[in-house]
Amino acid sequence: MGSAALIMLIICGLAFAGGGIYLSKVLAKTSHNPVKGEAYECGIPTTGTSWIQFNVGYYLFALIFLVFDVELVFLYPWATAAKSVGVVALIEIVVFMFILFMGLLYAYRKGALKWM
Amino acid sequence: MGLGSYISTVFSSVKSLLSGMKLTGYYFTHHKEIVTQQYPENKREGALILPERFRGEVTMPHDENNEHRCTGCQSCELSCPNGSIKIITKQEVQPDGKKKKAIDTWVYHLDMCTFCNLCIEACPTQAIVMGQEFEHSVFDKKKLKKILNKPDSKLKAGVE
Amino acid sequence: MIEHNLLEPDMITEDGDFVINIGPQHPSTHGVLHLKVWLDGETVKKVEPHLGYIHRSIEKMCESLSYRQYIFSTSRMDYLSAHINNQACALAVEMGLGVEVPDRAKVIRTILAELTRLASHALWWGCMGLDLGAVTPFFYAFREREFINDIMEETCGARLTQNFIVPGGLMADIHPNFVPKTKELIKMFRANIDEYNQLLTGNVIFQQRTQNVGFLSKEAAISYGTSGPVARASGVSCDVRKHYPYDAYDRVQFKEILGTTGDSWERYVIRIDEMRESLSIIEQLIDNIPEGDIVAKTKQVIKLPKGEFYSRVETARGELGVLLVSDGGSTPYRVKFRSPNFSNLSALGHIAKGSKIGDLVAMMATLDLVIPDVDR
Amino acid sequence: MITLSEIAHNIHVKLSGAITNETLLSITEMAIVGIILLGSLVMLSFFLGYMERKVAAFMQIRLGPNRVGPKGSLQIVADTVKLLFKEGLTPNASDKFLFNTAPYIMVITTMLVIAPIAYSSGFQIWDTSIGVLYVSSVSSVSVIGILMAGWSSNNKYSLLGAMRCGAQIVSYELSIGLSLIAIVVLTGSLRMSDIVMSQADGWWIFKGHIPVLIAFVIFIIASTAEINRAPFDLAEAESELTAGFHTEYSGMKFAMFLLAEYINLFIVCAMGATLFLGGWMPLHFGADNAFNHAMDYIPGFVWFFGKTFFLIFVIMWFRWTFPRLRIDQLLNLEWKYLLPISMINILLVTIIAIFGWHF
Amino acid sequence: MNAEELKQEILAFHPSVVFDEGGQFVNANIDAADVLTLLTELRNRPAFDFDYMFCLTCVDYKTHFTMFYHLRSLTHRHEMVVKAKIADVNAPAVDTVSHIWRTADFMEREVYDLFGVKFFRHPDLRRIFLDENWPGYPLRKNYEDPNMIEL
Repeated sequence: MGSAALIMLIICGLAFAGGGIYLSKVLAKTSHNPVKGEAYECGIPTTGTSWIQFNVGYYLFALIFLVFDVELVFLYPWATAAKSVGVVALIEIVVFMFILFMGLLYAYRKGALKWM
Repeated sequence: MGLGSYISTVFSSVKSLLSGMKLTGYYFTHHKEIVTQQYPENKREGALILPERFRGEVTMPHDENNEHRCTGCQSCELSCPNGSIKIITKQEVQPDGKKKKAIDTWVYHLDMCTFCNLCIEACPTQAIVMGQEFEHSVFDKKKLKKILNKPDSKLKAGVE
Repeated sequence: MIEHNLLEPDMITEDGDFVINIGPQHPSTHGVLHLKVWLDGETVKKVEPHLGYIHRSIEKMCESLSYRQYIFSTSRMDYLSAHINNQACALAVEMGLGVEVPDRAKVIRTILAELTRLASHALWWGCMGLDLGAVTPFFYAFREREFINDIMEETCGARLTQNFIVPGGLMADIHPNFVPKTKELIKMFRANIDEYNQLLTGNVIFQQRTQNVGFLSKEAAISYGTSGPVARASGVSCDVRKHYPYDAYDRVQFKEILGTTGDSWERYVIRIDEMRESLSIIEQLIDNIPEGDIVAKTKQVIKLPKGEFYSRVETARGELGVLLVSDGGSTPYRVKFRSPNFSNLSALGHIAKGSKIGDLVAMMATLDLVIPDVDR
Repeated sequence: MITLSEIAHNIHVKLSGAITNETLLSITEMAIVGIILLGSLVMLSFFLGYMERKVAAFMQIRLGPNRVGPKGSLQIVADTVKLLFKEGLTPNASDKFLFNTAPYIMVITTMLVIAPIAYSSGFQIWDTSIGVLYVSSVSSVSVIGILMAGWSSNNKYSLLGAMRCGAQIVSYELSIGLSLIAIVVLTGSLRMSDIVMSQADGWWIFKGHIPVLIAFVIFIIASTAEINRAPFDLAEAESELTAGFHTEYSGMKFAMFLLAEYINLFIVCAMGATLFLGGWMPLHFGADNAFNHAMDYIPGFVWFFGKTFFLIFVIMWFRWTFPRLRIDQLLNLEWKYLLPISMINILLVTIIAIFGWHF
Repeated sequence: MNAEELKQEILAFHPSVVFDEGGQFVNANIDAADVLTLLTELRNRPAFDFDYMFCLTCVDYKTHFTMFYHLRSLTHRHEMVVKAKIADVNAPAVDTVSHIWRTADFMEREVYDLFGVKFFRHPDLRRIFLDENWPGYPLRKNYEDPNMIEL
């Protein structure tokens, strides 16, 4: 049932987006003009390409996220079992959260969370 | 940052956000405050009242005998900052045989007019007034060149 | 020799930098300002304004217009302070002629000028919200602005470019509805400034966005020749209405609001406070409009004596100066408009350095630029 | 009382009478579901578009669309038709493959997240046992679509927008995850229907004390950020980046982004309604009483959509009130406020859950 | 400082300055070659302290150009105008003051753009409004617009 539903949804999405875009292609009047293909930069021709080495600020967040997100995945199975396991689960999560929190604090102190 | 100030920051921030939402929420529920005017409809229904001084365009009133008050003195043409008025005059033979200057065409370039009211101020005979029309958009620019004196109109007697 | 070098050493810009053009067709430049911005990630390294997209050479045009006519071409400079621009031009001509404007005209001019300032500040407040991503303030601000425009329309005959001033006075007397409507406006506007504060000024996001960004020190504000709320936010006392009173400003009481830090927030707050001051000025004058003529007698063709005449007024954005150079003829020999926006804009490169791209937009909003006035 | 699950069941019975082949039957059913789903999604995004414009208008003391159709309700249809007739441009310098693929990714990921949402009792496309995890993982794929769109455009605004979006979405993912986990701890199941059933005697927001309330607030804030809506619309901040990551998109491709945005809005609100406000469960107070019986007469899907649209309205309310945050403040809010608070909040929720202190 | 004191003080260290009779402000006439030294003194001497330049412009008198510097002191609240005469009509040039008053940067660029007056040692002397290749300088009296259409 599950995989069939997913396949159905993917097909739905494909059909919808594809259909819409195709229909627009058929219906819309097209005209050719070299200016149309230019990138929009407020009416000024762009200087150079946009594909350049970019400030690392954005990526740092992605890296920290990766660490935290992996931890988050561990939390899901714990969460489902927490109620039945009882106090042990509480102790476990306190330890786990403490380590995570220290990690966050470390990142904060190191300035990784500071936007540059 | 102490824990106390941390918490108070959070609370005061939330409070300020909520007070803004209160205002938008008030307007969301109070529809009588709506200020939108329904433009073409309100004109049709007569709700769109323009003040009498509104400067829409230069017009030249003609009375029922098709007479206007323009003597062709060209004061307005001189006073116009943009040269949107051109007056073409002609010599007219009066009944007593004298020749007199009179207007042939009073050309008004609406596309150059800035509605500054200087021509009206300058006119010694009050021959032109500002009209209330404001829907001036046309598809052809040539239509914005208007001739204000009506065909075969005459100067009103007694206007000097 | 003291070098008044206020700029921190230029951040090094390299070939490989991320250069982005903000404007001329950009939602937040309010017209056709073109800023070339060098970016490092999100941080602005350098801003270079490119001007002239609506340069119309009004100064050259004025050389061929008579003294009556040239007043009206200036409505199109700072179109949000059209009435005040007209006032400045008329003052220069009156100064040259040595004409004394009747009291009634002076008071009405002043009231109209303050109404213009209110309308301009209201629009600025709306756009300020818009630039910071809050769309709703714009509509609230337009509610008041439209009301002022209605008053203007009734009396002057036009909503935006009023053209109500002639050398020596006014074109016509006020409309009978003018006084009651203005009183109504004062009441309504006072209440709505509280709404402004509730919606935007008190908002924590807004405060965070504007506080501690876009610093303009007092020295820099003076050196860059900024004026109006921009300079006053940095603590420069430069209100023309206070220091060189014209028309009826010498007979009203009002505060010149000065800031201290000169950041975006200060520039914002000062304009909000200025709205209240404008309301109080109008309140003082509206009941005391003297009776009398509305225009002093002048010749149909005005000729100014040879010389230079410099008049200045406080527009909504700062000091507007009109330098009339006359050679004795019926048209000005040379007209120079000292536009407040031009000088204020020149400071943008200084204050925007090192800020985020989002703050750049906020700074432009607090400078309250009107590009036609920059380009002229 | 007619319920949606009964209707679905009747269709199933009718179809099994007509088609005997098992595979064919399930394919036919899937096709029907797909068509209904597409139709309702389009209707939904139309409605949300209309709702947004009306809400905005009333908050801004104006009337909003009122020309096309009764009270302007067909305005959005007219706009779609207009977009349909617009030429879809592709910049010359762009990476054409990625540029054209991005709208598909956006739409497909959005479609996929729809699967486990429970609209009514027993009316669900896929009642998977990992429902919550599934939603939180699949919805994060949409960031790839945005990054693709922004990067491939070869436009500086788009690139900045996409990069901002990347940093923003991945950050807020954490808070969303943690606030979801708070509910999972209380119910002990990731399955959507279990979570709804666990709220039969009261919604979590009422019986979970303050920690759940905090989790709920964090969820609303973080999900507003997750779907790039104001005040967190930095990826498309129109006053800074003109249109951000979809600057170069036009016509139908642009419409796909718009559609995805609205459906995402629906999905996060549906999730919020399911987890915190009891999904399709009616409002119950205490044990057996008249009030509860009266509430039972309102069908489940009305409850579900009522709650969802209430949350949607709240998020729209945010948009039309607040100014936008700056990128560093946005990340500060997450890493300095939301994340630590929700981490501590998890501990509180655990204590409540383990000692059974909830109602 | 009132107008007379101002004149005396300036004459004390710069005897070549000629003052206009009457007028709204104190008008100091000086040759363009000496203007930088005068303006520097006006800015730096604490007695003058002209820290605010509120207007800088140029006028084309056909036989010569005149630079107008409108100065104000925010501390002493006095004002004056310095007029620098540029005799060379064909290649007008004057020293820049943009290092003294930052606002002069843009204003001088404007004058350069519209009058063609060159400013020595200006950090970034480019046209500000018009296109780099624009023929002529529009605010000069002898300028004729090649694109002018008589309406």
